[in-house]
Amino acid sequence: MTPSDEIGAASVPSPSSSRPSPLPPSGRAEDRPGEVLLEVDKLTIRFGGLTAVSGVDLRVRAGEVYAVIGPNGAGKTTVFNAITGIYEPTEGTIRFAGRDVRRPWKKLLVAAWLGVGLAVALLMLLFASNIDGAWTASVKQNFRGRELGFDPGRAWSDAVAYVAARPRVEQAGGRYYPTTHDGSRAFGSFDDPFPAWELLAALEVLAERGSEAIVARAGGFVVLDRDGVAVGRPFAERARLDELVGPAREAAAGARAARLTRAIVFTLALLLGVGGAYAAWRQSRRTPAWVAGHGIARTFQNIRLFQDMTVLENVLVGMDRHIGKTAKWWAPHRFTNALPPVALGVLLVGLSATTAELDADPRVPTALFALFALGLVGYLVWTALLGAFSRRDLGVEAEAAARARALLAFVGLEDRAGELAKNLAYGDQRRLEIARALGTEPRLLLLDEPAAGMNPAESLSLMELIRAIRERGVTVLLIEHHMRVVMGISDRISVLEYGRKIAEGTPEEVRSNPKVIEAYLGKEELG
Amino acid sequence: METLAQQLILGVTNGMVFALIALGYTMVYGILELINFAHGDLFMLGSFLALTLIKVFDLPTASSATLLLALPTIAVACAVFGGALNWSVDRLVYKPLRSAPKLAPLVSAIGVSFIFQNLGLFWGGLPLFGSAKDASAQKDVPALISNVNLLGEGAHLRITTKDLMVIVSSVIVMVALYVLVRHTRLGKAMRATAQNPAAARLMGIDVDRVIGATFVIGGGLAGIASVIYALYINTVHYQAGFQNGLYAFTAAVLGGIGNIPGAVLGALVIGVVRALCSQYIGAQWEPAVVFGMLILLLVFRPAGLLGSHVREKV
Amino acid sequence: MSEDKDRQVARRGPRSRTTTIALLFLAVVVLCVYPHFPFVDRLFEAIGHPILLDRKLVSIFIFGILALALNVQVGYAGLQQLGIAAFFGIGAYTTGILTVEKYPFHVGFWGAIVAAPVCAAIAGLAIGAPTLRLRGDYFAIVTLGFGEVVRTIILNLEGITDGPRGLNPIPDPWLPPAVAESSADPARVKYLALYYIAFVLLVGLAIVFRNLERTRLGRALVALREDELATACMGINPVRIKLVALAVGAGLAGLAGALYSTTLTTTAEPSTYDFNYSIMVLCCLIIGGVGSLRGAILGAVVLFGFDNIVSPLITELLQPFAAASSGNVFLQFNNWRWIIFGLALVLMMRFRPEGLWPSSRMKAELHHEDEGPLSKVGP
Amino acid sequence: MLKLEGVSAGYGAIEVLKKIDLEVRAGEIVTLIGANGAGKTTTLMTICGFVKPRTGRVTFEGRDLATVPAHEIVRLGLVQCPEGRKIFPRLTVLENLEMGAFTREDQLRRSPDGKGLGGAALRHKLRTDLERDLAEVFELFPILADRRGQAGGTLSGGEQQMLAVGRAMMTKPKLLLLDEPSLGLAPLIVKRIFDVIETLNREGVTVLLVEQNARMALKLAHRGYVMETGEVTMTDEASVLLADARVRDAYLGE
Repeated sequence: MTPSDEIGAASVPSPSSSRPSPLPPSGRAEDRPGEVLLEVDKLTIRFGGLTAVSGVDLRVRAGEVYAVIGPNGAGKTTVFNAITGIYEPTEGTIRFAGRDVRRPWKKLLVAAWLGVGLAVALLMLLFASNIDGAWTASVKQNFRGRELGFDPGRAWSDAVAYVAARPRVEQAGGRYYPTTHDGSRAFGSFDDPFPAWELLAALEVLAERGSEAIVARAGGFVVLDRDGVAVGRPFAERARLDELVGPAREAAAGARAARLTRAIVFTLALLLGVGGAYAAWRQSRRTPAWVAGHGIARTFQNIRLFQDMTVLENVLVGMDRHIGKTAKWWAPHRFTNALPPVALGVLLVGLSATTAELDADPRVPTALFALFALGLVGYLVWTALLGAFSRRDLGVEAEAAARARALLAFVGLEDRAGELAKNLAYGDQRRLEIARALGTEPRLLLLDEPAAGMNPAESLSLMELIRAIRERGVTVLLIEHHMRVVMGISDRISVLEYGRKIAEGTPEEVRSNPKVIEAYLGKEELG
Repeated sequence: METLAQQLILGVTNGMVFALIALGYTMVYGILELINFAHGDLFMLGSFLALTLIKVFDLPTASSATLLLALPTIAVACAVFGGALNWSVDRLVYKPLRSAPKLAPLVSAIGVSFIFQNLGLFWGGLPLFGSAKDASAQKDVPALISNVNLLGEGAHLRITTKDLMVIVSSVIVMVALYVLVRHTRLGKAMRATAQNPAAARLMGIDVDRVIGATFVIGGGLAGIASVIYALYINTVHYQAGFQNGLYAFTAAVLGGIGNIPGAVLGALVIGVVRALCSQYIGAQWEPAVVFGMLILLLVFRPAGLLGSHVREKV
Repeated sequence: MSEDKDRQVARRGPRSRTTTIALLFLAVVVLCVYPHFPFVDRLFEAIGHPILLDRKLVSIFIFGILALALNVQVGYAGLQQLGIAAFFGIGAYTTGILTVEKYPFHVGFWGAIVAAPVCAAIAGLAIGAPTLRLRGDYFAIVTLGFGEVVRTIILNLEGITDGPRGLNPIPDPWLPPAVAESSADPARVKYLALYYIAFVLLVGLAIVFRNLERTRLGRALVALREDELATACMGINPVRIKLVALAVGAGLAGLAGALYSTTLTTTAEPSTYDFNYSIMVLCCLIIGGVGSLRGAILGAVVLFGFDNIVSPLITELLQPFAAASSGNVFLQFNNWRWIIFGLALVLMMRFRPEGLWPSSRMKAELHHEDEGPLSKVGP
Repeated sequence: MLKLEGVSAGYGAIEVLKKIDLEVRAGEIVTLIGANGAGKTTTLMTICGFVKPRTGRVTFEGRDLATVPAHEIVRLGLVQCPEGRKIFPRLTVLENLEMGAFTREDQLRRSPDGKGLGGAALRHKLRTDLERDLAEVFELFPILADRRGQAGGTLSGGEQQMLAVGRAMMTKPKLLLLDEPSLGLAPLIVKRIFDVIETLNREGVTVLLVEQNARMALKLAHRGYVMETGEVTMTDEASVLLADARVRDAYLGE
């Protein structure tokens, strides 16, 4: 076995002290150095019974490199996860650039849950009141064929009556049959809908009040309430009235029970709907995407690149949000691009439609409307998807690609752009991950053990890179174990142990802090 | 009130049968994270075997003493059949896909499910069951266990010998399974494999054998369940595996998939909900109610009733 | 982008690329004129076994649209969706309710073709919004359950859906008179109209999706499939993207449902839209290649072609034997159908998991075996 | 004791190891250092039978491991303590450790001591052996004794690493393969783990150590191998390597 002469020389990338910073300015408001950028206050995170982080405070100032060190399992990555919105803190707040790192409450959203809740509740209400029956009562009963037409107003009131379990009158063959709300039982048949209808309603009122119905003669037979006030219209035959009272009262009681169930179902469903929507929203109040969109980017302890995408594509995914801002789907050029095909379609449809005899075919207006709608949908699809290939959009993409290449050059990967991420060497993957994070144009960059698995030479060039990043005006917060890296580049350091912060200060202060030495560093390592 | 109690009894009995099937789902999922869609159909094939054995040995005419001997024998035969079949399927179909993306074994399982269903159809076409034209028809299982009410014929509540048979035999099987998983070396190996197969292998555990054993046990449970089911419901149909498998799987998810007590709890819940639904809402709404409940539960408790939420390590 | 092109060329070689494009173009041209020159049908008629390919092509197109719809959800967004038939059914029944004579709406085919996707998409959003955060398998079960719920509801709301009878007759599409009067045979006009509508929709959707794959949305989708959390940390909202994919897929399935019911002139019985149907569509994707446009369409052609053309043909050819042995269950080809499907799936997964005609990207994603033994079996 | 001759191995189309030669003699601590991605972990995986060599031979105590399945290799006394602390998160510390003794029963049955023993006597012997070894582990890692009832997943990173080492000890290895035991640990704990490795070695366990922290590893080891992109590029006494200028440049950072 012959020792190679190239050890080190081959595997160590050339130091990049003379690396230019070719990136255009990020376009964000420049952070004033020294101003507190990230404020973590009494952060506590528990998983089940286990407290991973308890009462940690961090103040990261703009323009500095801040390191968090501590033994594994001390909760460092958990703090990162809380900052980037992956975990919801059990207690404590995280403020970034003066605002809470969570999606604000919005009136619109409150209205949206209520809407969702109401929709769920209505649906359940329909089911509880037999959606089939409601359909029959409102649509089927009120549609008597093309010639006789459909009365939407009547259908609506019938549907409401059905859901509210009010008695109904059905008609067949010119006669009227008052029935219970679900149509399960009819009471006699009448030439005139009113007496029977009102009788049932009256009985129901009485049943609800718990008062006696008295049948008395007053220019016909009527039902009187306890005070002797007539309810309903006079009724011609006494015998018929007597026959109706008992069953009708039963029906009324049934209707009352049905209404009660429906009210309960409705309320429960409303609660469920609002509750579900609230739960969903609560979960989504702090999402990684939202946090990333507000200027905090990160890398991961065990590199999470998009392995099957190229290096360039990885960075472009990072820049996605910003490409999106320049290439909004409603950008004017999309409209102009979509115009010719849509116009052509409308023209064709219009031509063919005008050849039809409009009066003769009642379906034509519907068809025209539908075609209009189709055109609209088609247009939206066109603008959203096809329009993306207009020359302008290609321009946007090309510009983005150029900026991505500049970023790659910044981390020293410019000649690997077309390579699949998984084929990169380990150290290069770390660099790519940093480039990808920089693509989101962050104000604060979180690096989770960037030097893990790097040899000393690679670590050195990483330190250079981190310095260069800071010079670009990006604040850096990092977790690291390599003391050489930490002590070499950090402005300030926090030490965590068992979820608590045990020390904070400049590298020198931390290095000589007896608590830190005892808990973490040990004595020899400092020599 | 009596109706309610009656439906609860019915629900628990039904739930017990589902629990046996659900255990097979949940054990395989616990170790491989594979939804073994073919499991329900394995159960169906088991019940065909049970029916075939009953017919071949002409049990309807046998004395009750013979029955007492024959039925456990059939149960064992079906368990062996189920275990062997499940094991072979794992060997032939799933094992080569251990390192493939998750969709591959899932789709394979669906494929095996189709094959099993078709085998069930062919099985039903055997001359033993009468005319081959009715291969797809439902097959009646002779009533071997009396349907006598144990509380006396006059009582309002009915608990029959059948119900008792179902509950007692299921509980015995479940206790046996619990002992196996908790207190044997195999059980220990199974738990270790479920938690971390790579580490288990480093401890000298033959992971492939443990997975094989899991399939055998799951298949065996399905085999026993199929006998109990055939004797309880008294019909066998080549599509029965799909519906029941779906309910059993739902039970496993409801309880927290991968969790053995969870599967039993989930199955009982589903059994009871089905029974109550058929009594109070209408039998035709059962699937809607059961799956609606499942969806709601998963929305509010994504890991199921007893499942623990696994946090992704970042 | 030239970068893109270079890579593709490197991967597949320029020759195969042009050949593919030429073949696709040829296929489109042939299909454009096929109803007027149904040469395959003539051929089989001459043999004495008519297969009515021209009629069945409409169904194949519809099935293809359905496969594309599922491809959006399963292939692009990586959702394990096992209930596509539910959205298909919702589309069909929306069409039924909005067009049949017995209900007062009468919006006609063109109205339905807008309304059905909208309804299906709303259903997709309703089921997706609360459940998208679930783990993959759990989402599979939720969609499976949703499919069963929808089927049960359709079946049991007899007052609305006419239960097992299905809603009918669904009227023919309104056509401009110039078109409608082009032939004396109204059935032929309808058939031609539906043929071209379905064909144009299929081709149009294929083009749209092909373009979509290259937009930044396409890129975000790839990233999402690879690592959801990392994608989220790039400021891309995974939930939103998945919801859009779910809604678009559901809407397209609804569109397919509208076309399907119009072709049949009935919504068909509710049990059409069951789990097996969902799985059939999933099979299309798997046979053709999950995430691959051309694969989805190819899968639809292969599967539907087998089921509706080859299988009846073989049955017919076997007729003499089957009749002789009076109902021997093994001799009826139809009884072998599920075994064949099952074996096809199992063998496919074993030997060609990426499908018959995969996209290069998906092929790479499905061959993740090269990662070392400890990474894939961890907890 | 362990010998790799011309071993190549890889995943899929990628060849990670290119004709590696490596030897570990009984009683040694041998360390394998090199940059990330050089193939160190793959080497261990190949030794353990997780990855099958494409060419070449791996022999352990003269026995070719090519046909021996991974779980059987453990029974031969060749145990790996993997990178990233693959412990059982929902088993308690005690159960985790007992899991390490999983193969003990089989080993005892096969060994001359256990040949004649009946069921009860065998179990008794197992129990006493187990308790003795547990006591030994707890002596080395007192913190584990305090946490014996706690689920493995709730331990801190350093404790998990100790648990993993302790678990590997419970298998009674002849040759212990350690994959980056210091990964992501506080310097203090790294030192503790290295002390334990030294103690174990003095008690007769041969150790093959894969380490990022080259300096500490080379200080501890008797011999070292340097790997680079799948090839062994240097091998020598540890002290010689420690003094070598190229090694210093590339891996020690001085």
